[in-house]
Amino acid sequence: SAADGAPGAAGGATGDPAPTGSITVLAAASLTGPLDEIVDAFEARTPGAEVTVSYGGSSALAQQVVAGSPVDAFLSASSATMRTVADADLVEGEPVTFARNSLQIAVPAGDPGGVGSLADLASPDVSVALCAPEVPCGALAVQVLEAAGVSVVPATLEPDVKSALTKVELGEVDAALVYRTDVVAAGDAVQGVEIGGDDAPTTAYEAARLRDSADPALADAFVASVLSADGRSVLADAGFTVG
Amino acid sequence: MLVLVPALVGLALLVLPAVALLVRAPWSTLGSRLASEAVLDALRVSLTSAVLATALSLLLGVPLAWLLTASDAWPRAWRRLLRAVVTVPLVLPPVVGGIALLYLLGRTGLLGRPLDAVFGVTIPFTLAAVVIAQTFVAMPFLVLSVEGALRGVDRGLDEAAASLGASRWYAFRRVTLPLVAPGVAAGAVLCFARALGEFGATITFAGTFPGRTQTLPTSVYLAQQSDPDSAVALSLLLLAVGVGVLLLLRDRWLTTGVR
Amino acid sequence: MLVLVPALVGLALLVLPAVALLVRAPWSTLGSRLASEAVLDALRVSLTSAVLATALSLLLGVPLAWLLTASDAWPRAWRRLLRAVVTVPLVLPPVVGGIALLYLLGRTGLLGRPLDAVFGVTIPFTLAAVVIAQTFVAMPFLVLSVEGALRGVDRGLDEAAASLGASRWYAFRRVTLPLVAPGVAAGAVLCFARALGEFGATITFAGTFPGRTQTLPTSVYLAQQSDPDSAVALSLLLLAVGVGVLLLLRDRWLTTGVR
Amino acid sequence: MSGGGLSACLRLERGSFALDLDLEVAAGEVVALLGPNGAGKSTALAALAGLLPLTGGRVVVDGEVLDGQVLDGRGLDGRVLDGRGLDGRARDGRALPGQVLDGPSVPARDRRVGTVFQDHRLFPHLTALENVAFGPRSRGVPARAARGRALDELRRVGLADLADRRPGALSGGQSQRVAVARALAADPRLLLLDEPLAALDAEQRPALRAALADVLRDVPVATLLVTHDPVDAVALADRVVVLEGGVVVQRGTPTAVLTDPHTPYVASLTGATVWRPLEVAATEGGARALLPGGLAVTSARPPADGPPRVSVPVEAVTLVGLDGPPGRVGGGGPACGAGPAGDAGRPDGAGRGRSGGAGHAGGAASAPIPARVVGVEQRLSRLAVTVVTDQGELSAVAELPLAAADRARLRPGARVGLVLDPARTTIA
Amino acid sequence: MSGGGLSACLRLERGSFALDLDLEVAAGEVVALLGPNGAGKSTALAALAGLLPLTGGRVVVDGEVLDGQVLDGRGLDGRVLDGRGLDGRARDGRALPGQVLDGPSVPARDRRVGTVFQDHRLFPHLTALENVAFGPRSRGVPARAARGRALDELRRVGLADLADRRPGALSGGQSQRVAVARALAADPRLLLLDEPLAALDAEQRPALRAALADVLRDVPVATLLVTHDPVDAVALADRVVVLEGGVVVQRGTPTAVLTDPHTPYVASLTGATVWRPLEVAATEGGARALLPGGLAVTSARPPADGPPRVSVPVEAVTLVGLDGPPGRVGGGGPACGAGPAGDAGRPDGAGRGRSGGAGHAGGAASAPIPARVVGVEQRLSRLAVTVVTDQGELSAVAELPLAAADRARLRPGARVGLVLDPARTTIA
Ligand SMILES: Nc1ncnc2c1ncn2[C@@H]1O[C@H](COP(=O)(O)OP(=O)(O)OP(=O)(O)O)[C@@H](O)[C@H]1O
Ligand SMILES: Nc1ncnc2c1ncn2[C@@H]1O[C@H](COP(=O)(O)OP(=O)(O)OP(=O)(O)O)[C@@H](O)[C@H]1O
Ligand SMILES: [Mg+2]
Ligand SMILES: [Mg+2]
Repeated sequence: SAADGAPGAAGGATGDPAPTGSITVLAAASLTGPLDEIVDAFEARTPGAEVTVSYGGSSALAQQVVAGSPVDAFLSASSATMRTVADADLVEGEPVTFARNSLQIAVPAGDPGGVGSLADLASPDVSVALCAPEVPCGALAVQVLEAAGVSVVPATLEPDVKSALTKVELGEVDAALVYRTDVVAAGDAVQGVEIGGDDAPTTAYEAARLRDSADPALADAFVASVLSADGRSVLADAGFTVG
Repeated sequence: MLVLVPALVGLALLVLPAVALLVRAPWSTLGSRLASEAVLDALRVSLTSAVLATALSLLLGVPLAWLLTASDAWPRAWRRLLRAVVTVPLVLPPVVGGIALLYLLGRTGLLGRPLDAVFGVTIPFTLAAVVIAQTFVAMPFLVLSVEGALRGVDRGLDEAAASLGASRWYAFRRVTLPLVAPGVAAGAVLCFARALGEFGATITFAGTFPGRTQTLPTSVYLAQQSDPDSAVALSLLLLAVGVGVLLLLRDRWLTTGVR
Repeated sequence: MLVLVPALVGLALLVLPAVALLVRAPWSTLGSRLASEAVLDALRVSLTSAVLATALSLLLGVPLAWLLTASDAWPRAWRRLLRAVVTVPLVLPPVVGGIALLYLLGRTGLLGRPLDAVFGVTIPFTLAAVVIAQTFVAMPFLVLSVEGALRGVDRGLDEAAASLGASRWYAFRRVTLPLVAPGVAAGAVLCFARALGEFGATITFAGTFPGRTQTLPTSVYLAQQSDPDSAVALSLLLLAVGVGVLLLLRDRWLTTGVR
Repeated sequence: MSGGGLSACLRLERGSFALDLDLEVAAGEVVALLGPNGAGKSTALAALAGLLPLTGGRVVVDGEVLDGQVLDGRGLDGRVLDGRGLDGRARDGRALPGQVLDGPSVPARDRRVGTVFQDHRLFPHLTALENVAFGPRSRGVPARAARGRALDELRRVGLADLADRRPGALSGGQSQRVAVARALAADPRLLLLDEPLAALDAEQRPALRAALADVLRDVPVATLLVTHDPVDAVALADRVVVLEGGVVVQRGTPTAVLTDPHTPYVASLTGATVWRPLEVAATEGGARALLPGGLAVTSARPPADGPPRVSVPVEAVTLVGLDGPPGRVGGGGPACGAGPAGDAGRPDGAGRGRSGGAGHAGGAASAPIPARVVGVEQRLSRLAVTVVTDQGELSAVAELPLAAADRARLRPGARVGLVLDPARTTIA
Repeated sequence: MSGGGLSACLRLERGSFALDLDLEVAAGEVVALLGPNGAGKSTALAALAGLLPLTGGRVVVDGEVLDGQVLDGRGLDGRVLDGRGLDGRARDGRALPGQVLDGPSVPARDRRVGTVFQDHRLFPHLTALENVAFGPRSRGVPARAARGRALDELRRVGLADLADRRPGALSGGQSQRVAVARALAADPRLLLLDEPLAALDAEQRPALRAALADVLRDVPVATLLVTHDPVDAVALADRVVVLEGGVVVQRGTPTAVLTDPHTPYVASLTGATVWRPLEVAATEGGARALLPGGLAVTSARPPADGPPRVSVPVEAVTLVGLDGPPGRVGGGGPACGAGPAGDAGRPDGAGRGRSGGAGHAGGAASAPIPARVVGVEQRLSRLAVTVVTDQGELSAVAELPLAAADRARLRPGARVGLVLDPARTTIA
């Protein structure tokens, strides 16, 4: 479109304005690391294909889709946000769950608070960061704590899981309930403590191809590659529960 | 009259988004959405922290602006650096500003560690953290406004005050400051407005504890995740408070000072 | 000299967080982290969009500032409203600003729907959207700076120009504008700095498409999700660019205009 | 008057102040508008320049109505105006006699009325040349031609070699001349000068006054000059209009106005004295006036025209001693030389309440009027002595040379006799 | 001089300009610093006020060294200073003679030097009373006492009833008086006035000058007054120091300086003429000077002290006709009355190149010197005629009454003879 003229011209180094072979994907920010890998592999496998991923918070991305973002596929971190898009009748077919994420206790390297289990979080000597209950990781934390019968007075509520993790990394708190994947991504600065219990609540990551896709075939191929065995193995390495 | 075209386009650009927000607002449920304890808490925290941040900015920013004008006598490179440095919080995305504040004042931060070790004081996750974050982000507005106003003051009046035996501080307090009152008021309003709308640095440095550190903008952000209509309702509340303060103060500040 | 204490505390509050950022920066890997294609893309998008947003702000904001000074002759309530309205984007948290822009210019927005239907133009998620989001957030700084400068201009010179037969527009262009050049430059620098650091409205209204709408601040945000050290590195780059521009322009603007 | 020049009846109100001023200035003529603070001089200029609206009257320049009301094609005073620019109805004669029509109010920028402001108001960012070229450029003259014209005007005021200077690098006098050149380059049909010399050092004034006089002499434009300074009026103006409290109190050539002041204000400009008589009577070959306190003075000239007044120029005043040994103290004209002045016939010693007096060349000098000194001020090489009469508490000023005066006798409170020269005293 | 008052040697450089000014002002004395633009007057005041650093010399007020270098307890000129406030070493005598010590440079705020600025610089947000109370408050006087003191000072300048007005609501004259009161309320040991009347209307000046004179008369403080206007100097000052190009060219009482100008600048203040002679010789009972162009003039007085000069006050100048029929045109003192002036002995008609001349009361008037009129300006009721001699192109000014002069003869270019009165001409 006319408004795209400037960036198209300026972006000549990375993309070529071939009418097909180029798709745009909106993806939850927590997928950043593994999805970049999947995209690289997909592009290597599919000559001429060009995948641009725009990461962000799931709900913000959903709003963008509803507001008309020219997108081919959407990878959401929760079924609720995918629902917003589906309700707007923008999804082709049914969204597919391609991965799950569960919570872990993240503690700073060396575990200064001596946190060994979920129950330890109830101790008044342990400062805990939780996500605010309005956001998915917070809602999940509420479920987990309720299921375990542990009542925690958090030192802080955080707007998203990364903020909570940052507080652990910097040692501001002794522990936080975050996603497993975040603990994996954070590397050595953070240790994970398993919550235990196989029936612990999880969140579902859903993928969907969008109805207005300019290149439905390529978009479908990309979604398929996320669901493929190779895709799942990358996601599993990053800490996601797949299968 | 051709000038009117860009002026009105500019005005439209600034106003129409807010109008769109109004149009989309869930008017029928607005009352019930806003009449909750949580919203009142957030409003209270927002107003308290913005007022405190403005006060702190006045306390620290007015002397700093004065230092900036006094820096005219310094070597040029120093002067330029000082000015640029004051503007740093403008360039830094607020979230990064929040991280920087954690690096500085967090429990393991540059100053935070000794503070914690010696006094047992931890700043993050408190109202103080909200105020500091807002001050960090909003104070440059005040400083730049006041500096501009200070530059406009007749130096001759300073000389006159000195010839009457006034110390620099007495002259500043009794002559310069009253004369720049409109500029200070303007800066304070900008600073307050910016503090009221502050989100990124606050949420990073202070978290979003309801009733303690959760401000209206963080409420908006959280509501967006779960209930977009509530987010719009809260945004409208924020807008109403902000515009109300601007309307209230604007006129005062325009008539403060001489005559 | 007692004034120095708050001035220096204020300075410390503005500078030390950046210092803490510098201290914590991953210096050993800084080069490799910043020397990637993606970072260069983000830098390019950031600079392009901030320059365009500044230019757009000048184009629309200077006439708007003029309108604000001209509004002195209007009824008081109108005048106050106009001023408050111009300051609205300051109070609105940027994310809400982004949502408001979507409501206005999105595919289903107030203006976006007819734009899409009639011209097939969709603005969101393009560089244009980045520029608009940054302009929305940054223009008020320019408008307020320029308005202040305009108020400082001797009205007598306008009368003199009129007595020589100059139209209002000719007088504005040839007399007023050159005289407020320093104020305009100051406003443009503030506006540029704010546009460069803009995050919330941009990410909401324009998304984060690498090479198209992903700016440095959005890169910082994304890097934070996967690689906090890279986020710090990117923040430093942003800081360097911002301070560099401030250093460069500051001196020019202070020496522009009459002597 | 229609055709070239200005014809204006200015009526307007500003708070409690009302201006009522009729003015005619022919093309090429310079009229000085003189008056005390708050008289309405600046108000009048602003109205003429189109910066203040009239509440009545009109402004006509070169036959074009710039402002105000017109009755049936005539001015409010009934004179027929050249119709150019008039409201159509008035020209068609369709308006009923007696009907007041709103005339056009031409905005300042279209009036072609040039103003030289008291503070010059040069554009600080433009060179002298660019300042002067501003008017032509505003009217669409191409850059090259405008610069040529500007250079001509700068040459006329003798500043062609400073064309490239910014106003900041010009002295007060130079910037004033640039302001004149700038106003003239815009081809005004009426030139207004608001106290053009007031901002200058006393020392610079004479030279700049002379330079301005040279320029104005050659300008074929109606020029109105506002000034506080009678010296400006004398040096620059063909005629003087004196405004006090919004109304005209005196008109005439500068010399006529200054040598026969009608009001105390005008008198103060030359240090002369004007008294308001209670009663005026013609005598043979002269006049006689009764003043407050029963004081009577005579003039060797018949009663003059104009408002009732006793006007006593400085030269008409002599002081004689009353306190010490009788003798002359000093005084105005006749005594001011060092040569053998004609003092023989002067009355010596005291004499109260008498009017008329001993013979004197050119008229009978009055008997000394008892008075006391209330102030002495040096005016360059002369002394100005202010005295107050015992009767009626009238104050008068005498001037005498520094060297010729017995200064000890002139300390405030000293008693003196005031002798008036009837030959120089005007009674009206 | 030590003790009360000011004793200063100001040496400083500003770019290519160098100031070298020695000043003594006793307590209670008013000294006027007179000089043309750029002479260094404001620079001197700034140095005294502590706003500009000296490069040499010193400032001593009431015996305290405020600034500058002191040698071994003496001033640079070798005079012994009162040691108060001196550098300790100097008082101890430990410094070697000839060693220059850096004296203290007291900052402006601690000098107790009051300044009345030309533009008054009243604090616009404070009332007149608060302005005047500012100085006492600055020095820690309690609010109540400071207000009392301020009211006293306002009373002294006659403005007690305007105590509550803001500066914006004061007229120029009133605000000037408030500025004086404000300076005095700070108990200065030295009062500096920078052109206190320059910003006022010509009309307001006399009254304000008189009011200021009243105030200054009673102030027991050394006062230095910068002015362009000789009238100010005469009315306000006990002594005058004339500065030109940074150096003193003349000192003396106002009358002495103005009646015997040493330089053309000083002469121009009274409209008089000063010529630089090539050669001066004493004659019996008089003096004779040779001027450029071979022109010779005589004086009835012996050569005076001071720099070589021929100074010709306005009263000494008479003009006679050369072109038309022989006859007197007009002139200075002796001819200025209307009485039977002693014109009989005056030379009539033309005569070129002759020196000396016919007899005249009080001395032998010169023969008319051929000259031409180059400018005529009216000064109130008089005409100032500027002429240039044929020989040597010397210019001179004659003054004559408006009525007495044949104005047609005085158009620029008219040929006249210039007659000088040796009795009034000073040769030195
Ligand atoms: N803006 C105003 N509003 C109301 N009255 C005004 C205003 N400006 C001037 N006046 C009044 O109008 C009268 C005439 O003022 P004006 O400035 O014309 O006098 P002026 O003759 O120019 O005096 P000056 O010699 O002091 O310049 C004064 O009495 C003044 O009080
Ligand atoms: N800031 C400056 N830098 C360099 N030279 C200066 C400065 N200010 C003044 N001068 C020079 O110092 C000299 C004396 O200036 P000063 O202002 O003292 O003169 P003045 O006697 O007060 O003149 P005026 O009557 O015009 O006020 C002038 O030659 C001027 O060029
Ligand atoms: Mg006026
Ligand atoms: Mg000066």
